Amino acid sequence: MLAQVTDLIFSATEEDFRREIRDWLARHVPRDPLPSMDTPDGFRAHQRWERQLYDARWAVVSWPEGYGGRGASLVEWLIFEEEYWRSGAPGRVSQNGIFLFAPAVFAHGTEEQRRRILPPMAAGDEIWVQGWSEPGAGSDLAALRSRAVRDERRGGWRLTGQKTWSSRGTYGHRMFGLFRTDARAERQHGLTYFMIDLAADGVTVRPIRQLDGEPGFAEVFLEDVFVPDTDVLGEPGQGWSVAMSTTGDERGLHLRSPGRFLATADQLVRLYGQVSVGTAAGTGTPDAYRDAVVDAWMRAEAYRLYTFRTVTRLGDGQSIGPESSVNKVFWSELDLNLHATAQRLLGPWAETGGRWLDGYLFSLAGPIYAGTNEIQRNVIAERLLGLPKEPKGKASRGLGGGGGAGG
Amino acid sequence: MLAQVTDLIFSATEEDFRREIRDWLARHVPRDPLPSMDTPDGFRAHQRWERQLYDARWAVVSWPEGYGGRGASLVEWLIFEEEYWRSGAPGRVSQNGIFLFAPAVFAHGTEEQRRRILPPMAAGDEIWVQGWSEPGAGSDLAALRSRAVRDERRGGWRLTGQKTWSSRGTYGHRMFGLFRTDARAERQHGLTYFMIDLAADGVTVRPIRQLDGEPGFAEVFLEDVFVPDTDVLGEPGQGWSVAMSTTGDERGLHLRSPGRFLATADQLVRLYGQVSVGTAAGTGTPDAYRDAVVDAWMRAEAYRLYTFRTVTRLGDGQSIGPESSVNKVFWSELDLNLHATAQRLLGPWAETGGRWLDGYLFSLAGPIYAGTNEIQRNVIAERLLGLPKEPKGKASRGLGGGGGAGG
Amino acid sequence: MRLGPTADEELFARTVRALLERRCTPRDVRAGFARKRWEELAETGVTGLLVSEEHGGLGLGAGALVAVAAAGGRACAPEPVVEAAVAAALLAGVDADRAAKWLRELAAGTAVAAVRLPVGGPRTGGGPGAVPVAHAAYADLVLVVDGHALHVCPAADACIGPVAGVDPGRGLAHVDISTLSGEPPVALREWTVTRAGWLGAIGAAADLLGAARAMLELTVRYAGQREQFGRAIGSYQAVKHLLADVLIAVEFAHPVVLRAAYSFDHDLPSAGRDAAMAKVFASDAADLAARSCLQVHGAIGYTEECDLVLWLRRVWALSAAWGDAAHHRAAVAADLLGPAPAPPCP
Amino acid sequence: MRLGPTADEELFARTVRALLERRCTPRDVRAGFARKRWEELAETGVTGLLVSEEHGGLGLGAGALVAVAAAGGRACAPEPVVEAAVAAALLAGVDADRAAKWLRELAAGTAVAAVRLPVGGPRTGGGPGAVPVAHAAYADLVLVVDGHALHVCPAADACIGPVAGVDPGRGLAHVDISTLSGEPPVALREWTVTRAGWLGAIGAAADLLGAARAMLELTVRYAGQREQFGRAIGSYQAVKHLLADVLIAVEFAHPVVLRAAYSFDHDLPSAGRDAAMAKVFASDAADLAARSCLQVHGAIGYTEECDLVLWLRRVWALSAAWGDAAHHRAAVAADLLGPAPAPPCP
Repeated sequence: MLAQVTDLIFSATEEDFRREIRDWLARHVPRDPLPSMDTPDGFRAHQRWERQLYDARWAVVSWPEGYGGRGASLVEWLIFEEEYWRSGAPGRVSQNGIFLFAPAVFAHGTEEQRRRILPPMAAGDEIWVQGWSEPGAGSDLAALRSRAVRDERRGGWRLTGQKTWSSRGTYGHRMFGLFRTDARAERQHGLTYFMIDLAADGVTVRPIRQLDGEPGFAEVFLEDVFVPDTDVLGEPGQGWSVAMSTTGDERGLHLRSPGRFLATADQLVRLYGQVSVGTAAGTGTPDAYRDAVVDAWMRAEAYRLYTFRTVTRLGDGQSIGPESSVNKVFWSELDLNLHATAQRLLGPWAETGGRWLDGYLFSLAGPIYAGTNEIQRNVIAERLLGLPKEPKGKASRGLGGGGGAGG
Repeated sequence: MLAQVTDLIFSATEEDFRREIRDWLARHVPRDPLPSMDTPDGFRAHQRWERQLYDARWAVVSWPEGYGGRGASLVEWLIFEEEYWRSGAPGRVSQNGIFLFAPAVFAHGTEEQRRRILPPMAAGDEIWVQGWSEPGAGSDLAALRSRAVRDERRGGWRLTGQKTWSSRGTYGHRMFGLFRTDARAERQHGLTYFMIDLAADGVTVRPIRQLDGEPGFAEVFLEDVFVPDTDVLGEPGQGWSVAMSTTGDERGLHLRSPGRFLATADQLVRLYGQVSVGTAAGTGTPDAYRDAVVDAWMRAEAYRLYTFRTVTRLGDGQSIGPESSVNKVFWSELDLNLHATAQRLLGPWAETGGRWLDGYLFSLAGPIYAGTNEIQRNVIAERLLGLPKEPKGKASRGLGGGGGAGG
Repeated sequence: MRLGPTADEELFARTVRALLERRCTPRDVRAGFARKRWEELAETGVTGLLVSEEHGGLGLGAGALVAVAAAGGRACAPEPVVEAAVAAALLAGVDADRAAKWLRELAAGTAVAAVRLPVGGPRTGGGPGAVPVAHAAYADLVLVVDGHALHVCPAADACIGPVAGVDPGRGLAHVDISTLSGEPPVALREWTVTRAGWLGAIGAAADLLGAARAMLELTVRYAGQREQFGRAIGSYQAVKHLLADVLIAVEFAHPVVLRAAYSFDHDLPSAGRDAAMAKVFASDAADLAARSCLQVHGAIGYTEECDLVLWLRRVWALSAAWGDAAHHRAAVAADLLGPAPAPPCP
Repeated sequence: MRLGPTADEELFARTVRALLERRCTPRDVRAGFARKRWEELAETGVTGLLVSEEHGGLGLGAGALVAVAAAGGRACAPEPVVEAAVAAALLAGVDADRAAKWLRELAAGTAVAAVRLPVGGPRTGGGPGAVPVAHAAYADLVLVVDGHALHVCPAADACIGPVAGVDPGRGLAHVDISTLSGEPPVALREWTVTRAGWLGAIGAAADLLGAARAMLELTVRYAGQREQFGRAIGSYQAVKHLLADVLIAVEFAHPVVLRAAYSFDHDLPSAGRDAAMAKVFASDAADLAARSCLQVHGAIGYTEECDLVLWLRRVWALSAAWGDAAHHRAAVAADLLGPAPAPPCP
């Protein structure tokens, strides 16, 4: 009478896909980790790795074939991610481009722009940098003040202002971001979405050293920088809605696939195995970490299942709106939880560095960037639960700091 | 060169005091627990116990001798409380009177009022009920609307309105509370502090059944109830400042002595001992509760030490202001934590009732009454840390619900 | 790959929800178990969900139970829907006429079953004797599993003594099988007992999530209306964030419960671990919901008069029943990390 | 009964605080350990706090260390004040001229000591070899305790290799005692080693609370200035409650640390448990402070340019050093509840 609730079995095609990527990764993933992508050498090494992925058509599996992808389904993309991170492959130096910016190019770009922009992005030849936050506009992105004035003669715009928390800004090539093109408009009105060559006249990049000591992000100063009309994405004045499709993606399914957390959770379980050997042979200290490890692992599993549920809903024709805030809070706390648990397991060794410490420092940014978790909880309460806004419309959202310090 | 930081040793006098109360309790505490004080029989049994305490001058040790106390120091009071709760003695049916109301009578009452009111309160002959909250005024106490109009002819006031969450209201004798005597004044202005005989004409008491099924609090309806001038505490119109001395005490040191939590913590450790016997002999389930038990116990210890620190500061001539909010949040979460841990230890037995379940249900009210913990955190942030208020002055405090469901 | 209810499932769940919305209002919940409602549930097929079609049931699995139990939790229905499914699973392992009789009665709604399994029970304390059995106070049949022995106890023959509990709707009772005359117990395979425990955990998990959603809805409504300091308390960030965290917990627990049902119905090797995970997430989410919703309600939530109390009591009882979060977390840990380490033996 | 600093104590702490406010600004902290500052600290008596008066020290105890270490944590001073105290406690157990020489040098501020105790170490992992020693990179003397043997290693003789760590101010280094020629190790009483560990835990606890208060102050200031959505972020309830919880944690940890010092100085039977409790509360409070203060700062807190980062790094390192919260919680549990239960031995 009733059909099955669920079918967690992957199809034969999907299993073939999994085998293919797994085999390829087994043969190509560098044995030794690459240096940090926020060092000059590491940046180039990561670019070369992206090129390798691209040449084998693994760089952007979910993109159409014409742009270097495989037209993979969402499920296949999840499989790709699971295998990619499980294999210990390098982080994606191109991620701000391919995950944050490309969706907007697909949705709002002209065919000429797509042809020109997407393949070099996917190949890692051009690394894109986001230009959202400004010193006075972090979580409150609509408060941004960088502006662009029309240059009719040259057929373009002249941009002036300052962007900050631009990940990969130190070594990257091009930046996407919002600028105010209508000086009389306020907040989210009168903004335009631009692409900027960071080598252009008038651009100054000031690296910002992060917690880990590397310049993972930068401030970008623009002084009368010319941008031609061909590098405007969407209609002038419509930048906010173009950008929202991007941030929706940033907070949602794409940037944070479960694969990454599943791989970390498995590594945590392995770490626990190494550590508990010491415990059993040692002084008989009670195993205070057992619950913490199993909880972190279960949360990674739950995130995977939640993603399966989301993919199913998308397949049923539903769309994802403010639900992406639920997602963002969960994965960012999960990531922090996984790494904090590892740090606790490492005890006095934790401070001596290595990839767990690097991961921990990175995970601390999760509840801050792409909209702080405080703001996400406001969105959940107001838009999903329907709780009333705070009295002043303008003041309806919470904690500031700088959003936009993306990966 | 330097004197000692601390001296945690009690003096010989204090040790004598401890021995005296311990001996008395050992001889007098009823072997079987009394029935709930929110049942008619239990109420009377608790009154009789208070009489016994009073006759032996243990009811109100910190009061002056002339009113039935022993003029005990703060340290002696702490010792009394430790011994009292450790002995398993009954809960205090008179607590809203002796802890919440009496401090205001000492501070603002006339000598006639003190002589008339305090001894029968301490003896348990007259049980006092608080009349703070109203249906529209819980956390936001200043929103209260019950009013009193002048009756010059009879020399008093006529009170009309409704009070709610009045603990012991079902069986208690007299109520203290605030009423609006200046109809033109708003919020905390124009209020007067009254004492009301619950047997007077025009008073209707409607018991409210609580979670545990017993009428632990009541609604009190007043319809043109006469109260003579002799039952006004402090000056008419000054009720707010009179009441604040009371709520300061409620949230502060007096109501929640560490003794109560220390006794519960020790019981929790004993419960763990019983339960872990089953575990060790049983299926080898990992001991997930060990950390929870030791954490709860340590928090009770920390509360004791924090109280010692407070007493030391008071002895050094400092006063306690918004610090009492730190106290309130800590003890209410500690109490909940102690009982929730016990419930977890009891597992499938937890639902079958008994004193741990009763204690758990009671502890759930801790973060709500006497000012919700959300409001306390606002106070801590604004008054101790100096963070800015919310833009609208009126809206500077948080979560509502009904405050005032005291003990 | 798909994880979610099918159209048929949705339809069934909607039917049960609609029935309970009509026939199981808060006033009805306060009145406790109702045989009339049990019969109406039987008409929709709920009481025979896992009874084979041969015996008049629907012959479905844990997936269907999840949909129905969530509706029961949402309505706070006192009727033992999960117990009926577990009873069917136990009786299906019994090769005897009396099993067939009870299966038919369960499906027809002419009998109510209560069940005691040795689940969640390494811990002792709380007094002597065994844990009371939920719903036994009004059951026609009590199934008591003792080791591998199944005692099939008609209420008429067993010594059943009602016991007070935090949730009056649970119909707790002590069942003394030592006084039982009548037929001897039936030997069950260990596998049958183990799977019955998983089924109970999955059903209880779904029930808890239904209850958590109901509490959240009630509380959002209250927070939108109740004013303090001149504005609705739901407009304060502290309240918003408390309730947002409840929604997050419930949303993430839901797919975990769906997956456990799938693994159970398909006999996957991970079925036991998945059932344990479901109960961990559902118990934790429901406990958080109970705690936060009471806090937002304030004193009113602490009274008999407020409907919230119905769900609070259900959750307090059910989050520990069928093994609490710690019990099931330990089961996942044993599977994932191996047995807990011990100090070296002397 | 009194629990709190005396007037003398307050005065001493104020002196050290004033010195560090002048000589240990965030810019100074960024420059790392400074021998000049060490000498200035020596003039106030800080470096010889636990050195006997006979050797030129103040002959004080854990109570004084608590006051001084808190000032060090508040200023984020890189100098090894706690290590100096622990070194004095270890060397006091050694009956030899070379101990006296080093004690005098410590008190005079002409020597800096680093210490490695077998504390907090049942867990392995994180790579081969022993944990690097904090402050060894610039110490004149490294004391390495191995079982009951104390290796007194002048930096000139030992093989010391600096190691990168999360907090550059900590001066981590590997110390290889296998290459050590010179004098043989000294046998210590177990009691001396045990007490040295307690003293380190208490000192680190006080330091962590000082650091937590400093972070809280920084963050309150930032939250009062930084505006988003047209108002200071510190006016939002979410921010207020995060920081209120930090204050609560710090306020309650403080008396626990004071008590531990008292128990230590008076050799109370509970001294070990009290020291463990102090480190549990202080590590947890400081970890919470680090987490919440970073969250309130947002991205700016994530950069080298923001002073917050100095304290974040100190706390990340120090909350795990001298035994982390879990290690000490287990110690309290063993004392309070007896040894952890184990499955029956075969």
